[in-house]
Amino acid sequence: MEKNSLNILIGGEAGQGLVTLSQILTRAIVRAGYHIIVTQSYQSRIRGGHNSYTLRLCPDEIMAPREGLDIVVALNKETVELHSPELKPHGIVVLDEALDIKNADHITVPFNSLTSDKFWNASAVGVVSGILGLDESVVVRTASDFFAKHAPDSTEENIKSLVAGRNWMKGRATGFQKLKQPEPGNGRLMINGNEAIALGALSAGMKAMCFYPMTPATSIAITICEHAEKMGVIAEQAEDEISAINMAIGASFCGSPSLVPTSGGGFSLMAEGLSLAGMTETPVVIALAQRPGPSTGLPTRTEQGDLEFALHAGHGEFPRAVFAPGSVDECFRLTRKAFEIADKFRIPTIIMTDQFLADCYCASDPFTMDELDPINACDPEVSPDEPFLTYRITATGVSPRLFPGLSHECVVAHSAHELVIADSDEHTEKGHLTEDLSVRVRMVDKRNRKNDGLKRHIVDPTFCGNSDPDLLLVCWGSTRGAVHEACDELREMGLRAAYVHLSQVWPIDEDSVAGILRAAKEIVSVESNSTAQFARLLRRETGYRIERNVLRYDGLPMTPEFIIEKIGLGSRNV
Amino acid sequence: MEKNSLNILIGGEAGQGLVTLSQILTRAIVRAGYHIIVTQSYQSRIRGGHNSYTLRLCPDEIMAPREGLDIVVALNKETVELHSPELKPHGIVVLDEALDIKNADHITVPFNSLTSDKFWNASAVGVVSGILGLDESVVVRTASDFFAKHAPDSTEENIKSLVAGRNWMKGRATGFQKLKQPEPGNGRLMINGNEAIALGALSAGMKAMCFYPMTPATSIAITICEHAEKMGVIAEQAEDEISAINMAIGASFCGSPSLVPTSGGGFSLMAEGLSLAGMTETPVVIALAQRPGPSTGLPTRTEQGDLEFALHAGHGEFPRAVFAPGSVDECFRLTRKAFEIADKFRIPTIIMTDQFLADCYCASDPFTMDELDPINACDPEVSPDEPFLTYRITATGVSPRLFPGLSHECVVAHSAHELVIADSDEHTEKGHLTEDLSVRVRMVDKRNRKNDGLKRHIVDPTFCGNSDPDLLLVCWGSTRGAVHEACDELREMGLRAAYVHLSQVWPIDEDSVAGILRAAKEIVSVESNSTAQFARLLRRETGYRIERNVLRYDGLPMTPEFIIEKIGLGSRNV
Amino acid sequence: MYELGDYGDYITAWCPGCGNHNILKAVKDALFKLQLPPHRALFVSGIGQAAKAPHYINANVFNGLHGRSLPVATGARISNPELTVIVESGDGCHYGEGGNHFLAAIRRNVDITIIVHDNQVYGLTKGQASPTSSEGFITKTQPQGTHNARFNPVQVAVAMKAGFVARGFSGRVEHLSGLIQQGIKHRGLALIDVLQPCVSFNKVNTYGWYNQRCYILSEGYDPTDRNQAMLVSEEWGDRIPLGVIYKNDRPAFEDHFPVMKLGPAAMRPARLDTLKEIMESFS
Amino acid sequence: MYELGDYGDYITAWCPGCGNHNILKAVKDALFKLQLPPHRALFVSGIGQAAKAPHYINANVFNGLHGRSLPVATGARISNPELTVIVESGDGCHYGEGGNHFLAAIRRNVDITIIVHDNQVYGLTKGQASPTSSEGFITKTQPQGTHNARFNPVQVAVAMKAGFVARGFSGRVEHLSGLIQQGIKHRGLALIDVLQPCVSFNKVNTYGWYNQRCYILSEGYDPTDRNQAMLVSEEWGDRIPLGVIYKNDRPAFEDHFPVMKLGPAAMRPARLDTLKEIMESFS
Ligand SMILES: Cc1ncc(C[n+]2csc(CCOP(=O)(O)OP(=O)(O)O)c2C)c(N)n1
Ligand SMILES: Cc1ncc(C[n+]2csc(CCOP(=O)(O)OP(=O)(O)O)c2C)c(N)n1
Ligand code: SF4
Ligand code: SF4
Ligand SMILES: [Mg+2]
Ligand SMILES: [Mg+2]
Repeated sequence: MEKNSLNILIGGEAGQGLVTLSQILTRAIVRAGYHIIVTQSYQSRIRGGHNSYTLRLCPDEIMAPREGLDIVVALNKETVELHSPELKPHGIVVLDEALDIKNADHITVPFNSLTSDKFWNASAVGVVSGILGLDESVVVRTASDFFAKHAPDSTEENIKSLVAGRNWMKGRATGFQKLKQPEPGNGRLMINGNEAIALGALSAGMKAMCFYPMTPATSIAITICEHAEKMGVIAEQAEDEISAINMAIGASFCGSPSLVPTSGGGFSLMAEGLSLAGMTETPVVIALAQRPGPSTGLPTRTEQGDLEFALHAGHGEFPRAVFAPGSVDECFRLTRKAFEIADKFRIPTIIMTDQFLADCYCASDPFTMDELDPINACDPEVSPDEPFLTYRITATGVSPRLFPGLSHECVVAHSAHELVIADSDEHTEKGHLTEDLSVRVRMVDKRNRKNDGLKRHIVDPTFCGNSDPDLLLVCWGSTRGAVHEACDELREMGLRAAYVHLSQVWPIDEDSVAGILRAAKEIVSVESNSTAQFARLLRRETGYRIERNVLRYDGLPMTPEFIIEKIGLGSRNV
Repeated sequence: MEKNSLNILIGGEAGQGLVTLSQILTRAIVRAGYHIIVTQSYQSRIRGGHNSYTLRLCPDEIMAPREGLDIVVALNKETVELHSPELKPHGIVVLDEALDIKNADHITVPFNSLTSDKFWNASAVGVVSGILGLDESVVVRTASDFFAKHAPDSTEENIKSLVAGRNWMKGRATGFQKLKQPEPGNGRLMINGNEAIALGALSAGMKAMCFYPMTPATSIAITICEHAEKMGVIAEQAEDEISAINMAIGASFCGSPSLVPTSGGGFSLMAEGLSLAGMTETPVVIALAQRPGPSTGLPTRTEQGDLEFALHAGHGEFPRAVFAPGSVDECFRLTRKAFEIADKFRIPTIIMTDQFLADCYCASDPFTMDELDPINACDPEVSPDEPFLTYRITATGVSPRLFPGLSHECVVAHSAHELVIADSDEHTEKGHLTEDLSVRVRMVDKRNRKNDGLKRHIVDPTFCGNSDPDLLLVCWGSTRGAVHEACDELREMGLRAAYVHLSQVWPIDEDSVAGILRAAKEIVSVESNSTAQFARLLRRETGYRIERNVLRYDGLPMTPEFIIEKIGLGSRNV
Repeated sequence: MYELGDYGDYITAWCPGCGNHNILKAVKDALFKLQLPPHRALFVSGIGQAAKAPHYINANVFNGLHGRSLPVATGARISNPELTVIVESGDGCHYGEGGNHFLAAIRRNVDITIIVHDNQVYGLTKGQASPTSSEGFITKTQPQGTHNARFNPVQVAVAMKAGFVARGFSGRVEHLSGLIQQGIKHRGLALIDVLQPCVSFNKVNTYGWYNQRCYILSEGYDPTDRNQAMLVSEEWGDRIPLGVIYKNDRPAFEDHFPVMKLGPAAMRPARLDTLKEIMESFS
Repeated sequence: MYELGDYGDYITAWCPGCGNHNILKAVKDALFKLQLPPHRALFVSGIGQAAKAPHYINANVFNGLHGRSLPVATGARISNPELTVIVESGDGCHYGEGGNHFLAAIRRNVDITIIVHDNQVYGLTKGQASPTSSEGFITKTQPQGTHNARFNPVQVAVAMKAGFVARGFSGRVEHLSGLIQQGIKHRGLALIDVLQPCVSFNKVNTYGWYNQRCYILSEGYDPTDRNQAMLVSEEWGDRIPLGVIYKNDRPAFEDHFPVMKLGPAAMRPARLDTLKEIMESFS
């Protein structure tokens, strides 16, 4: 059964101040101690078009967006028309009385008598917070903080308008069932997936971020740029994505852990650079925020259509690791892991997110951000008396590292006068290009050996539910929350259901995954794409053919309702 | 048992005239009616380094290069040192007496007394053709043709030097066992894989070829450029590979079937364009000539390391077809097929070759080159009265086609005044960008439906050998010849062996391939890469896990000997 | 005889007040004045706000990748020299992502007309600095101001001897229409950089800012004088010149290919007889 | 005190007589004259004959992708401002595949020295036309001669106000060494285009051809005069000027980042305390 939660949709045209309204309201809700899941729906334009912001809140933990609406805050007529049909029984619409929509169930607010046009938003925060019964002082404090930062000159009027809205709402009866009060949140963050990636990278010691703007990855760059100077980090907008990845590789070669955020089209342009990182054994982390493709596709919507491409991008053969966080918290943690693994194995790693998770705010406990292990500890087998070899052949395939011009702590015994030679051609241990074909074979084997080490560091799949289920849902990346909640409901309906989620999609541990699949009677893969790429991958890696899929590729986030409907319980005996 | 064939290696530094010698000798051998397989080994430099040209000849058909040498023609000392160990019993070395290598078995030719330095080569042709017992008039005619084209001013001296060499050789005893005379060849071509691709494209009606130079693909471009003007074809060197593919797409959109030859690094840069072709449904053919990677790798060597990348390159999901010719003849035929399929389904198609096949000359019967079917015949279901829609939704997923500004024969009923709109964003049937998510779903389904049609046009796998074999070799692309000959030998050794070769690697017909795999007791995949990409693909598509692989990744071509050795017959009972 | 309305009348996705509206008006006016049949025109664009423009015009359209409109346009010309090919995209498309194609197209001198909607910002991605942003321009990704020197496309094009180089301003529709007409008529590449206020993200280079500075080059100005053109193209500050800044009559790309005189590629059969002769040369 | 020999003495893979040999000599001479410690220098290159040069020098090396040396060099500077970063690659790398990075690097004014081995041909891939090939240059892929206008990198760099623009000739080693030394000492981007005969594939621009035409700019030439530099950079024909053609003292890229003053990134710990404050701003 669905948890006791509320869905609020705030809708209007781009440019109407939707962001301000949503941000303040959401933050106040988080500060009040609620859990939230936010989905944003916007178009590839700056003004006009229909945009919406949907906030699900709950006193208990929640993991996914839900369908159906309890409150619609309509900044324009279109919002009412589009979203009224989604209202649940007792759902209400909040709108300006001037919008001229006659319906007794609507709360028509005389905004113009409460405040002037410009502060309409703030008033709406007052009204909605009143409906929800949020503590007024929390709301006012949140709004004050917000305006102090973004519009210091008009803080006062804004707050006045907010209070006016709040007062107007006071005492007005709504058939509306308020949520129970949550436990206090204790400094929870209101943070979205991309911001969590940015913080994760900064906490991992990232020193260079090179990017070319592309929705939905840009907010990773924006978050880092905002704090770059005080963090002592260089954030550079490149002339194109090819430059971005090569710049990051150059930076990493000289000692800066580096991040490259991008989306599908930009990632395509980075395929050659990815292969370069593989060959030169230069760590680099790519954050790939997916959107529906192919090509330009739907720039502001969500999809998981780039899995197979990310796994195989770049010509030739080289090891890589690919992570796919299933929550905002995992965005933070796996970004750190991506840096750690990139450095530990001197390989490129990829974090796959998507527009849904990128823009999805949630209430998160503050992140733990201790220092990561010192990068690439010296190989104890290599005596410091031996000359430095960039591509020293070792049992693990990983060679000790040195940065040009620097004596690195790990190889401190090596004089800083050692030279570091890296080459995109096949090369000797020293790093010089070679056409010696026996060296070639040894170098291929060396690089491939890293896969053994990588396999020992795989993030365990999350398994949840009955251990020998009748129905096993498999998923990866951002759909985890929806699958989790769907699975809960299926079990409540009496089905022996479970799910497994992979937040690392490469490499995969065949045995453990096959073990999980083997125990299930029926398997359904849940993916936001049209060809069930993950199911194919699992077949390749485990031999199991997953016959049924729940595939969503209309650009909207996966929801528990979508999954349950597609699974079609009607047609089976539960 | 190995066929009665000879292996001649001609070795020296780049710039020593190796090409002239080899070309004349090979052509004369082909004109004499022999079959040949040539492998070229060169370094990524212009002068110096060790280069070699190995010519296997046989009166009967042969398919693969072989190890072991019968004749070494040494233009320098290094060649003698490097290749003498590969000599078979009775093998001989031909070299200049000045090379100062004392060995009674060598044929030391006093070139300087036969001719001057400049014509050394021609003399060597005379000597070797004498050893082989080639008809002198054929050799002289071949050389005359060659020099008339490439060095008309010195034809006479060259021919004199050739004859001098020939005369010197006359009557000299060698322990050497000559081959039996072949049947006359009847106008066979001496042609390599890349030239065959070029001719295939021209015969398919290609009108635009856009490229950026990259070994080993450049010779496709060179062959087309040489003939472009008289063929009425535009061949344009682009500023980079991104431009090359986009130019080809623009050309194709306006009515020119287009080819883009490249190698791995360039192909990486084309991933975004590939996705664009998928989304805009613009046919384009890419010839991907592989070399060892990752990154720059070994530019002049061979590998099959880009299979998985080619199958998944480009963000988002869209149909494609990927061909992998197994012989020079297939290079021609499958290039035509690649154009046909690209146009029929309005998709990008890829021809995968590699340095070995690209540079491999063989004696080929002249190609049949009738006109292909007219491109993209009108969909009979669409009434010409209906307005033209670039992305009309049809049962097959393929929409009728029109070129901007032209009334196309297929849709002749449509006025030439119809407009053609193409978009890289998700779009309406008309071609305009849309954010209507239900249209999105219909467009994804439309594009995906092409896969059904594609599956009905798959090139059948080649199966050869015992129908329920104890050992089944699986292979794809250029290794076919080596696998074929290895398989013949295994059967001669008494093993119930067979092989299956896929010259189309995407899409794959699961049932027919699975059927073949099922019938085998043991399966070994033979690939020129280090991770058995094809075996992985087969597991994904059929569920069969191929446990054993013969993998070669030292940059050299696959040979029957290599396969047989790696299969390790020693350890089993035959 | 085509009416102005034949060139289309669509609702756009642009912000009210955006300079793009006027550029669109000027383009349609130019097509109308030239009486160019819509089906003979092909508009090619990349991705960005500017790149949506072709969707609002009745003509053939190829709306491709960010930064890659010029190669597509070149390919189109290769295929059908009877098409009038017009490229419309933003400053980010042409001078950022597509910079290499910009250089190459000028060198090729392909017979296309390039209309750059130059708002000195990345509009569609919400306001990052573009190559033409002034130094110090502050954005969310350049909070300390961009430190790259402003790219001056007009001057680089003059330095590279582009066939036709002009600057227009979306505030001067009629003048701009005139430039576009000349550009289309010019045989070879025509670059028209159009100053375009972005009311949402560029609070520096506004209508007022441009109006104060822009002036139209005098009648007597000789655009074939390259040295003078170098000086004029340098002007950017208190005064910004509009008009045809430079032109020459280098042969166009198309002039080098005899086959292009024979019309659209799609109408020419493959020359299989010639090919058979070529094949025989391999024997 | 470093000896000339400390900068390396390797067998190269270049053709005998190739202009690259002398460029290598000039580079080593410049390093020696500057007494640059080998481990403080990083050579970045792309792919091509020229791009092999760093393998023949004792220094740190990153030999990356064709056309992509400039972004790598920029990234290297971001990480360690104490390194002297020198980029060596061919005309194809810099002006062909890498054209967009060439424009961007000039705009950024990164403190690197770019030595372009300009042989006006794609050497390693066996002789196709490059952007600097003269119009009409005949090759196997341009059998009718290239129809693209010759790219004049020096003039484009001057037009874009690159910090330091010079032309050298591999036939004048000592002069070239001087240019390289000045380039390295210049704070900001230094472009040194070096005329380099390719004896295997360029039968037009030979030693003789260059010797006949090249002259060294007179002592009195003032490279800070941009208008004059535009004219001089135009010269290409009977007379080809060598020397520092243009320079200015725009701030370098590095000057915009306070953190770069603190030394190599690898030596700076992550500022976790600051980050914790940032995180708190999300609550
Ligand atoms: C390869 C790639 N990188 C990035 C993007 C994201 N993107 C879309 S439009 C744009 C910038 C547009 O700027 P401009 O060309 O100046 O057009 P404007 O929106 O200002 O008119 C970017 C970076 C993309 N679509 N493709
Ligand atoms: C992406 C990519 N495209 C093409 C190539 C092939 N390639 C190698 S070197 C080269 C041209 C080199 O020309 P230039 O930079 O002038 O160097 P040169 O050999 O003349 O010194 C090309 C096209 C490549 N390595 N990578
Ligand atoms: S964001 Fe700027 S460029 Fe885009 S439509 Fe709005 S005003 Fe125009
Ligand atoms: S091919 Fe030309 S550039 Fe390359 S090494 Fe030889 S002479 Fe020099
Ligand atoms: Mg712009
Ligand atoms: Mg060159």
